[in-house]
Amino acid sequence: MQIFGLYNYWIVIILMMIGLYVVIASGNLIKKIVGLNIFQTSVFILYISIGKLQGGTAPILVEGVTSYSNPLPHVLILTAIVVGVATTALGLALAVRIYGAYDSIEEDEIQKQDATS
Amino acid sequence: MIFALAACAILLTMALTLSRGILGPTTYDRILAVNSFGTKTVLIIAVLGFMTGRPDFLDIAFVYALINFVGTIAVLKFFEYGDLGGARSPDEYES
Amino acid sequence: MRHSISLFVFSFAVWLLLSGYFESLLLVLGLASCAFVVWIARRQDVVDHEGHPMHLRPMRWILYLIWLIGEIVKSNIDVAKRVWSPKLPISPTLVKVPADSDELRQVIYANSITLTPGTVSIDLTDATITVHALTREGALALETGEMARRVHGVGRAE
Amino acid sequence: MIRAQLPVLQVVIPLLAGPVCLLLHHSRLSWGLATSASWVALFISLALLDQVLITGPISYELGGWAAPWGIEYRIDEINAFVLLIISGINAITISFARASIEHEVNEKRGHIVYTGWMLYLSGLLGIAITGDVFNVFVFLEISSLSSYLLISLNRDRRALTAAFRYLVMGTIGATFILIGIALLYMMTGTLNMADLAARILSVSDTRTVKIAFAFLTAGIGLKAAVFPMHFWLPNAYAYAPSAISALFAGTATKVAIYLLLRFFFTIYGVEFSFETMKLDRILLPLALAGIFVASTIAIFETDVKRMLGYSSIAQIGYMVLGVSLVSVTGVTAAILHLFNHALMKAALFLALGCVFFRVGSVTRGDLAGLGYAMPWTMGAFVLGGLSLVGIPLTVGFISKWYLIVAALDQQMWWLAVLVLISSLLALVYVWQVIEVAYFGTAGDRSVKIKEAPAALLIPTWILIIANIYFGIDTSLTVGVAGRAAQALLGTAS
Amino acid sequence: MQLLIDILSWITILTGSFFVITGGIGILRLPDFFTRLHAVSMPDTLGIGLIILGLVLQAGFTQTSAKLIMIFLFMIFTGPAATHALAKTALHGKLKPKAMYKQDEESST
Amino acid sequence: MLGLLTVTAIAIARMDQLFAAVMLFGIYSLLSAALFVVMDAVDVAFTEAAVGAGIATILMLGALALTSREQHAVPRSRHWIALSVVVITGAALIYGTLDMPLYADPNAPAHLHVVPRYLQQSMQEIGIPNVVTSVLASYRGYDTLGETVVIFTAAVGVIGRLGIVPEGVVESKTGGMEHHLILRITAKLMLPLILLFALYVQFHGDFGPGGGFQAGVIFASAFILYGLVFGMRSVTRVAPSIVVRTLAAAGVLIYGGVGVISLLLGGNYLDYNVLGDQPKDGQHLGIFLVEFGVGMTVAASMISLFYAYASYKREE
Repeated sequence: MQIFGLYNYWIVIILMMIGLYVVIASGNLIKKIVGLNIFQTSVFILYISIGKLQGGTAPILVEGVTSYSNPLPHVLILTAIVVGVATTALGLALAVRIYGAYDSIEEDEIQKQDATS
Repeated sequence: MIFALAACAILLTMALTLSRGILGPTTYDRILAVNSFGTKTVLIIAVLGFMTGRPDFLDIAFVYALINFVGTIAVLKFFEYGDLGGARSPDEYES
Repeated sequence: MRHSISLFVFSFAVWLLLSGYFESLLLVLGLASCAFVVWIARRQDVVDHEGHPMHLRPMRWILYLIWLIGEIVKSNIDVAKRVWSPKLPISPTLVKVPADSDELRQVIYANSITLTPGTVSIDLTDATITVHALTREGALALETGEMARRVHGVGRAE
Repeated sequence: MIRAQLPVLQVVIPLLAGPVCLLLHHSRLSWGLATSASWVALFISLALLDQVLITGPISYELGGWAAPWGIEYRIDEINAFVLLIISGINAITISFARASIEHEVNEKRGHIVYTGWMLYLSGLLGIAITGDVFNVFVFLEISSLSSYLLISLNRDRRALTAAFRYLVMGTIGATFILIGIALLYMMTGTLNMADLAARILSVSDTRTVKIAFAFLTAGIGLKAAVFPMHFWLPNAYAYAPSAISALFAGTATKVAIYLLLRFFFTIYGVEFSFETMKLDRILLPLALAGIFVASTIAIFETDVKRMLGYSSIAQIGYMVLGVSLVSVTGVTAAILHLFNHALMKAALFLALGCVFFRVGSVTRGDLAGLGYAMPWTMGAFVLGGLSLVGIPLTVGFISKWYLIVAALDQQMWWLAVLVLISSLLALVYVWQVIEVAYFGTAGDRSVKIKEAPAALLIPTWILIIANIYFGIDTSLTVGVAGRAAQALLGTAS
Repeated sequence: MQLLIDILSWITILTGSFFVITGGIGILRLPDFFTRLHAVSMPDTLGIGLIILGLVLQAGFTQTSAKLIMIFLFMIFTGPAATHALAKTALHGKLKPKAMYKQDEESST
Repeated sequence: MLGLLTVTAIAIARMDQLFAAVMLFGIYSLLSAALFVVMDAVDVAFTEAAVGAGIATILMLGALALTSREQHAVPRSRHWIALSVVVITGAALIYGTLDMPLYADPNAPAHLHVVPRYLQQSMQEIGIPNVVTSVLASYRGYDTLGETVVIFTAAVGVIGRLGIVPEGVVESKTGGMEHHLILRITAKLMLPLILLFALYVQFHGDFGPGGGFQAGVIFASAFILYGLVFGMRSVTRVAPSIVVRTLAAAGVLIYGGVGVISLLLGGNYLDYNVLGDQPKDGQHLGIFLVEFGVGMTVAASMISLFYAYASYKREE
């Protein structure tokens, strides 16, 4: 039972780590941003998992329901999603500009160009 | 019960669609897969709403349908013109 | 102007359906929203006979839809059979069918073709629709032009 | 009445000045607005510090909701002090900024710089002032996003890659913090710092809380550029526009260090951080390694801005070193160094900004002969450099002094020696610049270099004078830092 | 009466699910892009239609049903448009349907 | 569903074609949003659908369109570095889970402290059924102000980096897809509906999932659709970029201004109780205004993000 109760979290952790792997390993700037998004989305899932309550329903009050899931993580994640998309937008804009300046969005090529210039 | 069954069916289909999305082989196949996947998501949200006994959250399904449409158009635009706004003229389009 | 008023009424009906609350505040907000939507829609230039087709004849529409649903069910079953059958008996075929001159009717026609499984309209230029059919039979059925006739009946302008 | 509202005004004034700057759509006008907002913020932070010193910690309930339910602003000695550092450095650098930014950033984007600047300022102030961990995250992101923008606005294309790398690292750091907050919330059910500190005691031996600690430390450490998580910093500083480099050097990492202090001491408590987690045994070697490695790299760096960037990493090492000693004197030294380092680094970067304004480059070779061409600028640089090395009568000396005293208190005389040796390294890299500036041959410069305009020199010299003033009259800084350290360690009466 | 409605909705939902799965199988089995389009149109029409019909039967004459029907209409309008646009783009993107050479019986690629 | 997520994530990690990776990310986002519904987070699902699957994917496509589409293979050395970092962090996290309360355990501390008050008293204190909205806009309204500022910052940043649509000189030819008959007519039919839906979401955040943020995104998506189909010139005619930018700033100012007004009326910052005669009325009014500000900023910021990406031209 112990194992089963934590299983959910473990999968989420694996997802987060895949995202992190993509961020670190990938030399392509846009791929890095995609990785960041996966990483962040998985953290969101972690939060929402915290908020889930056995037998609870969505925290919109109606007559006759007494058990609601925890609304606080939802609020936090709403904010975090916005932060995520803001970072994505800015990061991609930078990537586009980098492509304009270097004609490449591969990290190794950019470093090469910086070294020679 | 019946909802759970339907949800399972949809999930299965999602898995099938996903594998098409991963396999490709052409990009159009992938777009098709994503579009179809979006449709399934709309359905599963609707069904899940009934399954959990709070069917009044259909607005979410609506948003999915909408985003699916807009997203697909964006992708197609990207493919046909190579960008989103049309800063470049569509070469040799009306052949 | 006619289109705008009709769009406004239509919007408000949709609002009521969506909202389900009949408090005065929300009704006022609803009216304001609808007015705002109409204003933007007019700015966007989408309020015309294409964007807001109010000249189609409702009875014909319903008859057409019923007929179309029948077609859809039939072809769904047909395609489903083919997909499940181990030999995958398909014979993809391309045909070009002529469409009406009216652009709105072209769209209805093309969409109806796409809605029917087994046939997908893949191009629409110069009032000619290129159709990709899963089977030869499907292509032939389309070429008889029954659907085109019915669409024509629906979309006749006043 | 207004006095009671000061805590929120501290953050909200720059926060709302940002959008207005964008609306003004005019470089000079928005600079004027931003500068006034900055000075107002400085006065508010002075008033707050004064109030805290008299009445003790202030709590302000946002939205009128009581603390763990609503968000609380909580100001005690330490963050009042940090607020003062941020708003002080900011007010001076933004006064410097107009001429420098006009010179370095595309004119059409002038108002965007100040919009970003104001948002950055409010983000930092928001982090420093808040008593709610999630609010920290939100304002951290405001400041980070605007700092990515500010760095990338430089014309140099390397600024883009520097900003991008900072963005990736910063986001990873922020996400780590987010994970840490999630785990803490999971175990305690609250986000308020004071409430967390109280509730964490009962669950402090769970593995989840320990891992949360690790993630928070790593995430904030990344933001603070604690060695070995410093890779983003030198380029980010080097390729930002000059005024912005000075701003960052004086503020960005300071806030992150403050956050570390907050988490180590206020939320987790000394016992957990240093006895259960044995944090000092990790921090001490890291700090030393950071000081020596970064100083050594700085010696070999020819781009003076990058050199100062590496120097910052070394200086952050001193702060961490102070923290890792876990004594009132040690923490006092760390907090003092927050203030002092902000003063000297900002001054140095401003002096470099003057150089860049006239010369257009800050590689070491290009500084040749500037000691005579730009006497005031280089004079400022020399004094700032001496402060960096830690010569008596400068602020740099004061913080090193306390650090050495703290080390000796714990019978770690070898540590004191190491600190002295590291100062020699600093002397080497500062001397290299001075040598070139005063004794190097000017080469074949076609244009005669003039002294920088007064609009740039005055803010620079204000900082230099502050460097010396606070190096002589230490009553204010040491007094506040000491009280803050006592409060953090819980030894206050 | 309630039982009748239940049974009816069960049947519709099950049939709908069947079509949805068929679509999924089809999208995997069919040999090329253009034929796969047909597979997608099955769940897009009858699949959705039947499942939503079943749900409407469950919900009765309520606002929920109204919303369900609106979703259905929205998808019925946008679905073919998106499919058509996709096919058109593919055609212009020099993807040739195998159908040009009729009776091309390759197994799935 | 988690299994599907994992498969998708791995596929993204292995995919060298950037375009495919972005498409798969769209799927990933849709899936996680569906998961949020399962976990009762309807508001979050709403947002994730609109933002992750919608806006983020569109932005990624926009960036791809302006850069290259292929990715270099990951060098072996980096692969190992990344793998070791990931394994260490992952192991640490899994170690950390061992003392966690079980999934959905009703006795977890998170459910026992702080939150009960929201669930039990928000109806009396604030008077709207959607607790998420209560917490978002009132109890933790200040965070939401921060959130609005974040998105505003991003918009400023992207405008600052990619430049702004030069008024009137957008593109040479049509730039849209108007000749695409079916799309044009479908878009014309749908646009008013989408706009109306956005406004509905805006004003019904008190009762159901939704609110200013979601509404803003949907509203923006209507303009994005319009821009995609009818071209940049048309969309900038309907909503000139200077207007959009002004609205983005104005939204933040509305939000902040509500706080300032409550200060002037003698309350704390963002204390809505003082806005009305009755605390509840004040809360209603405050939340309404604040959500309005959020919606405005978000919609305007998203539209200007789209403008920036769609009209960016490389400086030669």
